[in-house]
Amino acid sequence: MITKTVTNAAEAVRDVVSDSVLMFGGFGLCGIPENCIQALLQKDLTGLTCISNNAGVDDFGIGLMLKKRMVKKMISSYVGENAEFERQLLSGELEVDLIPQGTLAERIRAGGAGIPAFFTPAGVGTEVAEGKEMREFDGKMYLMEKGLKADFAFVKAWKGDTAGNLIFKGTARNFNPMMATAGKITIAEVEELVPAGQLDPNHIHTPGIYVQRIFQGVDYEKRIEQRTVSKG
Amino acid sequence: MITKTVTNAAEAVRDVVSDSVLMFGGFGLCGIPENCIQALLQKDLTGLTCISNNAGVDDFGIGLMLKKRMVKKMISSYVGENAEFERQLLSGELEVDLIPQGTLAERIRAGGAGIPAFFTPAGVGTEVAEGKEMREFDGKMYLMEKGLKADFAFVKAWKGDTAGNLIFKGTARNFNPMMATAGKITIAEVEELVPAGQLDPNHIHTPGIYVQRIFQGVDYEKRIEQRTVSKG
Amino acid sequence: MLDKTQIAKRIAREVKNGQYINLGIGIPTLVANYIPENLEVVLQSENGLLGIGPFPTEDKIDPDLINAGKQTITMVKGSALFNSSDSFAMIRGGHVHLTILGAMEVSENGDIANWKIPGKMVKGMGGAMDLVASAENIIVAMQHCSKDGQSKLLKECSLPITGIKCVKKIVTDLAVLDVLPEGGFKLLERAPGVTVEEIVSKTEGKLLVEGEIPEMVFD
Amino acid sequence: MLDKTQIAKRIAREVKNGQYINLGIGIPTLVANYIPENLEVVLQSENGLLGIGPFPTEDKIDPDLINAGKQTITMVKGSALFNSSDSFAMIRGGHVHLTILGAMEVSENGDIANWKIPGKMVKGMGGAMDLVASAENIIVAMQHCSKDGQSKLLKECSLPITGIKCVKKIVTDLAVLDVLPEGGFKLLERAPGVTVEEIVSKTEGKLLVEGEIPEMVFD
Repeated sequence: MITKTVTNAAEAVRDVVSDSVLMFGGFGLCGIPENCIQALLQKDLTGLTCISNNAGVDDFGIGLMLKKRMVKKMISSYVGENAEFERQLLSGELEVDLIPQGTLAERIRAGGAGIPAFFTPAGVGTEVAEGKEMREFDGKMYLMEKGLKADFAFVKAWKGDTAGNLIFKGTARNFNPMMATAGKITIAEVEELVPAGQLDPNHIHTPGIYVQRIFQGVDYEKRIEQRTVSKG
Repeated sequence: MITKTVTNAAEAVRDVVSDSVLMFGGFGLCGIPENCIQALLQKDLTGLTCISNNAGVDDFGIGLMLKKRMVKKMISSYVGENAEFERQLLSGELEVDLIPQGTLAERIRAGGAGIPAFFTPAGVGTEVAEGKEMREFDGKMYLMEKGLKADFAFVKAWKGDTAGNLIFKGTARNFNPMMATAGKITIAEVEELVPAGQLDPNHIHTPGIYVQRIFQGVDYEKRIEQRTVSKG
Repeated sequence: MLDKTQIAKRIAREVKNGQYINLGIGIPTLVANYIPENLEVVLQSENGLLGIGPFPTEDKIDPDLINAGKQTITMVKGSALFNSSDSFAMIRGGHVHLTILGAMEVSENGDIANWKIPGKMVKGMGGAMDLVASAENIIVAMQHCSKDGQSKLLKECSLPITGIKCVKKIVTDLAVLDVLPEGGFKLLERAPGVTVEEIVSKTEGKLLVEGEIPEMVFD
Repeated sequence: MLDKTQIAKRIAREVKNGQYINLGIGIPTLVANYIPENLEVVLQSENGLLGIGPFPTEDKIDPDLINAGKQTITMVKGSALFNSSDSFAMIRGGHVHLTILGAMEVSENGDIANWKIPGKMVKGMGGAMDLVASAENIIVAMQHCSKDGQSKLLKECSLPITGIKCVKKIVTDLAVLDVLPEGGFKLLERAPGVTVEEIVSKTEGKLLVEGEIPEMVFD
């Protein structure tokens, strides 16, 4: 079995350079690669294109990269939780490509799966359709959307093994598995790293073939955006 | 939770009529819906279109439906194990649409996923490309292929629950999960049916939303096509 | 006039047995509290869950388990988890029967605008464009008028739209209305104390009023 | 002349550390037996497995665990299972580095024919068309000539083709050859006891012979 282990986040992100295209797993702050983001913040990077469903919050997640002006362009579906983001966008400091969430997810899957383009009904008749090819199938209109790849994909899993196999927990799975397939270099951080052979092959969500580097992360904060409780 | 349980295969296939389009999970004889096939054989059906990666063998699986002349058309990727199939095909009794295996898998996924068409490189320059739209993306040629659906999809899983959630075992997974998404009515037979709540939600391969009927199958033969052993 | 809770209660009556349902952020999330207990339905969360349960008690909070509004949640028995592309495959493929979401404007032909106010708000569309392009039945929960009294049920949407010809039913603080396949709002029910005349005066789009319009009753 | 085992042994020398490899039915399957033990490689089976192990002993046979040739197999430590669309996503996306498969004919520009003999054989292409359209490196294991002595390394394939301009290297019973990017076969090695003249006479397509052609050595 091929071994993918690296020591830590700093080693994992060693060759990320300015102007790269990066993907970050996560939905809101749930399932984001906290360790990799911290390691990237230690590097002197600018001009990054970040593909992530959300843009973090002002003081956590990708929000910290925005604050440090590392990001030239965001490709996201929803960025409503981040005031600094909105400021940079309205002032023209930040380019933003807003994409319907299902289209974003499918474009990333397509990128990883060698599918250069596909048709979807999402966005027909809206400004998302501007400049895109439209076509009718069985009486319904669709847009053509293209596959999306990245130089580096950063994903966060619950468990992983030295062969790069990943298992996610709860809704922290979200965009992570597709992004793992779409990075030229995919870097996985996990809460628990085990030797190859300890994970049930039937339970693996991301096969190790997609992961070039894996390490066990530390000090996960797992910040909650909307702490909502019932009285029980 | 919505309950999908039916008593047995006969009840599950009660409304399948002649000239329907059917999908059958399985790769060779591995992971095929044995109970549903047996129940269909008891019905007086003709003119069926069967979508299945293979066509069974002469005396097992879909081969039995071919022998009974229930099938008008097969849509498959590889049918080399079935002599009766080859005879019906060469004599013109059976229509056959042979499709590259990855294209077949992706067309079924697309059918279930509301994607009417996508582009793939498989088959470019071959007779598979005849009559299909070709297009270049980033210097490489691709074919446009369309989504595929069925009136009924028959799938076989290892474990299932009353909500229709399915877990597959080993390589018996194969085409079953995509086909589950592409049937107007999807019928799942499982080796072990448990109450909703007993399967770990993280381990489910096919969410119950795709399954309209589920039952615990009986008397699985699980015939092996190429019994290959090593001396140890 | 209905308050938010009453709008949610009224929408809950539209839910049918055996449905898979996606609830948007805000009032739609409240609908879950009023679905009759004798109905078997499953709530889908587009970030990757079928089978949303109630909010957790303090000791059951799990940061790895949130809904599409980023709220902490629980799972019911028989839940399934999946990734975002599988989630929208489910939505786009028409497997989710009913989508309930909020709107800033709806037009008489069923267009909906709910994702952007040019120059003011740039939050993004999230999953709304996929949902409205895909679900066979879409019910909108909204205020009938803006704070300054302008109708939000329009001939044409003034804001950037989220999807075209997709809304089937609207429940506002004033009324329940169908969007007719041929275009136009059809008034079905009035909120308690609200007259047909008021609804007519506050609906800019074409409004069809036929026969007696019943007043909603709440327990 | 090489026998099937020797063809497999020779191909095994092409395998590089860290590769994910798809082995076709027949001789390619044998290659697994001769990959040097110091290399870390993973074998992919397109029916849904990464990490094919040896054939099982009698007591370990599992009908739910087969390879693409329908043979019973085992899994190595660190294996992963997946469905057919995910498997071909992996193949189509270029994540599998090396594909080794059989052929009935190869042309001098790298076209391959291996799925159909019109009027005679209609087995289907299985996953071969996806594999040859996707892998960055494709090595073919084949006989140099048909049973009646006709060359199978041709100017153009006579049989329906499986994929165009895709084969990079060929190992036959007589020789090892590269397919040049600009077209033509380049002779690299001779089988023991086989002369360059014999290979030239048995190769219909354009053949490039430069300098001394070494004879293969087997332990």
